[in-house]
Amino acid sequence: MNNISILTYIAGIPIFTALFLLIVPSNYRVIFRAVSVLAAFVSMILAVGMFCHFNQAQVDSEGFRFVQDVPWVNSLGISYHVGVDGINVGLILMGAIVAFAATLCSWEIKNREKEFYILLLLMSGGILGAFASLDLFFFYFLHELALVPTFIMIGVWGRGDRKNYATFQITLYLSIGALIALLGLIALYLQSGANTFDIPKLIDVIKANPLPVNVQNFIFPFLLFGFGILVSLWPFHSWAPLGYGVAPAPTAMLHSGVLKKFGLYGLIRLAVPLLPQAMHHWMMAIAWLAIGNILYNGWVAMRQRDLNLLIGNSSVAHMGFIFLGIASLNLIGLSGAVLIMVAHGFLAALSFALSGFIYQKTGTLEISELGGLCRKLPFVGTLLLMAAMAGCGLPGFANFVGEVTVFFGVWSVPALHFIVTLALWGGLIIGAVYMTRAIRNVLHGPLPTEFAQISGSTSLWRKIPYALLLASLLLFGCVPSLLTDKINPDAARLTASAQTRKAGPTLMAMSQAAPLKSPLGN
Amino acid sequence: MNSSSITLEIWVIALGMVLMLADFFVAPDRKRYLAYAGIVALTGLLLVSFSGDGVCSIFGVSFSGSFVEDPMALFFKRLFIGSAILVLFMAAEFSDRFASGLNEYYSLVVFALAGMLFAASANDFVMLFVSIELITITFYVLTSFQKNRLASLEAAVKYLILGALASAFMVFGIALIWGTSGELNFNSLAQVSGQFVNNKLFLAGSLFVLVGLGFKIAAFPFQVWAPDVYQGAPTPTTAFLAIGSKAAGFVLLLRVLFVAIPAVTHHWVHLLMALSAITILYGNLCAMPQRNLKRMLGYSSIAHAGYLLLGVAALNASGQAAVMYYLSGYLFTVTAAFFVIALVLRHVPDENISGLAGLNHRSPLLAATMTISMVSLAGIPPLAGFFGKFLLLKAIIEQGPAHHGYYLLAFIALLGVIISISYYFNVIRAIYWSRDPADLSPITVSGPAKFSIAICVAGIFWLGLFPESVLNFAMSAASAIK
Amino acid sequence: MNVGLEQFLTVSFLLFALGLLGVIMRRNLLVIYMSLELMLNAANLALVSFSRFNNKLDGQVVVFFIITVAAAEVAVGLALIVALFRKRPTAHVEDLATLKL
Amino acid sequence: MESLNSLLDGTVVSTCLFYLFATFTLVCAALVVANPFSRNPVTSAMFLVLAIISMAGLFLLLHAFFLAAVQILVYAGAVIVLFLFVIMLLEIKEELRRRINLFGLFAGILSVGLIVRLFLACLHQSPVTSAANPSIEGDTASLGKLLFTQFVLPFELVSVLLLVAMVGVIYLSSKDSKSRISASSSGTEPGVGKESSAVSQSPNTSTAASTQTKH
Repeated sequence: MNNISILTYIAGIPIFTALFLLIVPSNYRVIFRAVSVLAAFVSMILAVGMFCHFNQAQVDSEGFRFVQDVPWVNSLGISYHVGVDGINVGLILMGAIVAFAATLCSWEIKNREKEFYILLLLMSGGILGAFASLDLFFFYFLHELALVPTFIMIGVWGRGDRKNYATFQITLYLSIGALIALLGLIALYLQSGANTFDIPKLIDVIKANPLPVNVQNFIFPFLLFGFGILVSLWPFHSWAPLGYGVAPAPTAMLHSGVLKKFGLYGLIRLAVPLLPQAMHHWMMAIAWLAIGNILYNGWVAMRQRDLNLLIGNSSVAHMGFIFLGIASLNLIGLSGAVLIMVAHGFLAALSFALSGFIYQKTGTLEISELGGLCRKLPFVGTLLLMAAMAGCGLPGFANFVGEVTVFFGVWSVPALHFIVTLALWGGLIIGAVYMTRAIRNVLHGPLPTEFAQISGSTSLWRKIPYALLLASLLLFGCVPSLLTDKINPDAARLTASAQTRKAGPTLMAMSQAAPLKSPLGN
Repeated sequence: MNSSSITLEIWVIALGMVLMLADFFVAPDRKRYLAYAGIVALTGLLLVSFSGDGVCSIFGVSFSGSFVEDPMALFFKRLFIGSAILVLFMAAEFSDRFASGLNEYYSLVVFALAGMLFAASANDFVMLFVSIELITITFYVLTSFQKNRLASLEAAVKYLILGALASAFMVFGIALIWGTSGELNFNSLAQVSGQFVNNKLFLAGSLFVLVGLGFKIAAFPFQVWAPDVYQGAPTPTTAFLAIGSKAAGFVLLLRVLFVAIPAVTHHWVHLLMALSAITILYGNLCAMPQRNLKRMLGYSSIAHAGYLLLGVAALNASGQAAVMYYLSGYLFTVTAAFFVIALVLRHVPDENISGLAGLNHRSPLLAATMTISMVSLAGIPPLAGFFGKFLLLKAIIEQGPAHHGYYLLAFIALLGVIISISYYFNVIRAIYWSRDPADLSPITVSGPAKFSIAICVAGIFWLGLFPESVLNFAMSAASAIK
Repeated sequence: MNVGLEQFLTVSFLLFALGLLGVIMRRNLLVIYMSLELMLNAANLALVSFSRFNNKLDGQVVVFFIITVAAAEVAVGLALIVALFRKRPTAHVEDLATLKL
Repeated sequence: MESLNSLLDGTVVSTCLFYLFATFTLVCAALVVANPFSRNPVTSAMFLVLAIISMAGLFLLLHAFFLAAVQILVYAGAVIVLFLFVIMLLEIKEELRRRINLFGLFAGILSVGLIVRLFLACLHQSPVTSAANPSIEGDTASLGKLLFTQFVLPFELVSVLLLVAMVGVIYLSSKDSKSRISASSSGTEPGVGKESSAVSQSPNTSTAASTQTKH
């Protein structure tokens, strides 16, 4: 039990490499580039190995594998406790892959590279650790460790004239969100009376004696809005497109792809099992806010003139599907939510990486100023086309699997039928409109004369991150069972714990409507 | 028993006298080494205080109940000795900026330390008054020690007037408390204080004592002196003021509120909550536009007093433990910050934040230290400041079910944290990303300075990453005063 | 009519208030300092009268300490004011304006 | 002593004396704070002496003989003399008639009035308890006994405090040579005065220290 878990290596290698880089002089460019890439690579390989070896049959009594539990502060019940189950195993894999891709994409950074690599490694290590953590305190602590570098990276390496405003807004929003969530977490810890920050133990304690409904309803908004702000839940989303618009590509990839999923993961990991009745109580509200995300941000995305803002808004819109999946509170919906989280991680990272590449080549992301790039940059153009197709939810990509699963899950809740219809229209029609428009304007049409000199010939080395991300999207899109097999048992456990203590006849009906196996599993 | 219980204090006072008399035997140009002698002696005392059956581990009261030795006193005594050691390191670096009287400066630091040690053990109002006055009067002199600098003198005079006003209030409060209850000793007062919850004169007296202590910790509305004095005083004095004097205020506040008049404290809980909220907001909002680094830290220290008051207003043992933990983290953090200021802004006339420009080229060590200290002050993991704030918030929310105002208080504290991130980040930005630094000459950092900076940084990380031992100590200290 | 504790305390309160008024209103450092002495003396009077009417001697010991501490404080304070005056010949609080935002 | 006691306890006489001393104290205190005829600090200091002396009279009425003597010795004898000395030394003239800050004045009077009102209300609402027959005598012997038994620790601490005050005063009033600091500190004017290093002050301080701790 107490030998060091592979998860500790996955999260620890980037963090300790970052500390090591502190002592490397800043003119040894090759060294710290190589070391950072190597660290991210090792971390990714370990994550892949971990994913392959994850086996539902070998979990411990609480349903986790690769567990390590070291007491940290006994008097408060804080311990360093990591482990994976079906919910976070995919997220960690996705996080490690995106972190590696982001590190590779960092070649675009030309000034103060040492600081950039240090912050990037801290960010990747922190968020991987947060996903692996099974202790409330470390869960929060490591996320915060990953969050702060984001602000600095956007503030220092951001591009465009709105840099300062965007930095200010993103710092303010995300700090507020994180701190509100912290309040909720502390309240949860205190109300459980268990004197432990250990999540599995907390779940056990609360299963034995559930929190009173009014207490649940009091704590839940803290978690919903705290995490919601972190995930750019409508109407608290305005930081996201703006921030991603100015952020350097690696930061945007890592944040929108991985870090942003923390809030959703927190809701699934904590709110569903610990506050089930409040979850039911707030179900409609979450669903409507999710519709806000899908429709409002889809509409805003249609009107964007800047490619990065468009991607940012569409990424916010995708969050709506995940919220919808969580709100359904049944097995299919929840599995679908986790699937989209993984798929969207790859997709967002790929999109931002590509837009970063285009910016690097052309110096602008104004859609009206671009055009005909497919001829000059065939590789990137193709990838962008595929990313757009994935974003519209075309079959063959992991997003399609996730979105369809979520729709099935939500459809099984009668109260949400209307919302599903809305979401379906929004997701499909609006997405298709803005994506095709962007593709047409950026990749096709006449090539502006100033871009005549652009050469698309990049070394194989630089194509790796894009290829890797696209390959992952296609892999999980064609073989979703890789993920669903792992997710289903744990999602079932979560929904079961939420269903057993539901209140009201409508919810009873819902549980009967929910089949126990995902239709897509196998 | 009586005299043996104050062995530590006697040694500290003796050290102060030795440092003063050493003037005879030490050549003027070697006087700065006296600081190192003082550091060695104080380190010895600190180690003695840790030795199991040493001088400080006999708990109990002595001197007819006016002196108490308990875990809380011990906790604060170690804190004070630690801060004095770091301040002496800083003073040795700062010595070329004093016109004369180096050994007097060192010995006054040690005498102020003696006052703090007695304050940590004060168990009646006479000891409280005398020890707090010893600290305050010593600080008047320490503040004005750069007596050729107008700002230093002005700061001292402002401190003097407001300090004397605060002690007048406190003395009157003591008179009213003693007059109505007839008790000076905290323990005997605790037994009768329950009868006086409705006695208006007694309440007024307790309020006046709070005014006096509020001045020491720079809580709103008694905070007016803090920015001026922080800015004007010599940097080692500012550092000592920021941690030593504030901690002394808090140890007395904890003793008075929770040992002497617990019943009345419950009566004032709304007042404490309001004070804490306003102090946090005031300190943080005023710190934002500041250009002078020391003045900015002065306002931020007001804000930190507000955070610490959260732990007091929580009225529970975990709040008190959080206060102690936070103070120990604050010790390393704020000393590190002032150390960097003392070393870097040596030739910059107005000590502005812009003076830090290009620090990462001039001295990466100092740049990293300042960054770590600012990040810790802002309360970002994994440093000491984060865990301290976490404990304070936890203590506040623990009381939430009893009184919903605590949730509001927690919100305000969070708002303060968010505001504070902006101005701490400003400092970091000035260090790494300012446009065209005027001065890029490398800064050489002497060996002892490196050593003490290393202690501070190690302390910040240690308290952030391995809080267990200090937290346990703080908890046992907090349970001792119940 | 006999003179009791209330009368003495009233005198003490009024004295305290007068001192406070002086601190707030006057602008001369030395006069402010004198007003502060008045406030301390008000506390002394309260302590002595409580001591007399409650038959406890502790209060008078406290007064002894207050007087001693006040004397020390006055010495330091006046030395400070003199040092400041040497730098800038003014005893006005409003002239203490070096330390401003 | 006997005759003094009988004089103080005579009801009519003591009542008259109380009102006399109390009125005198308050009037003098008011003249310290706000003298309509003079804004000269010397006048304030002189009225402070009178207020202190009449307060010593109140102490006598309260049978605090030792404190009455200390009050006159320390305050009238030392503190006020120090004040006058400083005023003369600095040649502080009348307080300049500056524009009176009406708001400040109003706020000051209002807040002070509120505090007095609050106090009197407190006094009215919770009457103070006093022993049936006040019999305590504040004579030197009993005070001394208390001082050296129960309060011996603060007493010793006060000696440290006096030492600190002395060191501080000597340091602050010593004149420095124009030294290297002028370059490194802001707002520095060229140091005035001749060579008189602080080194020579130390013998004084140390002897003073030893006398203080012994005393």
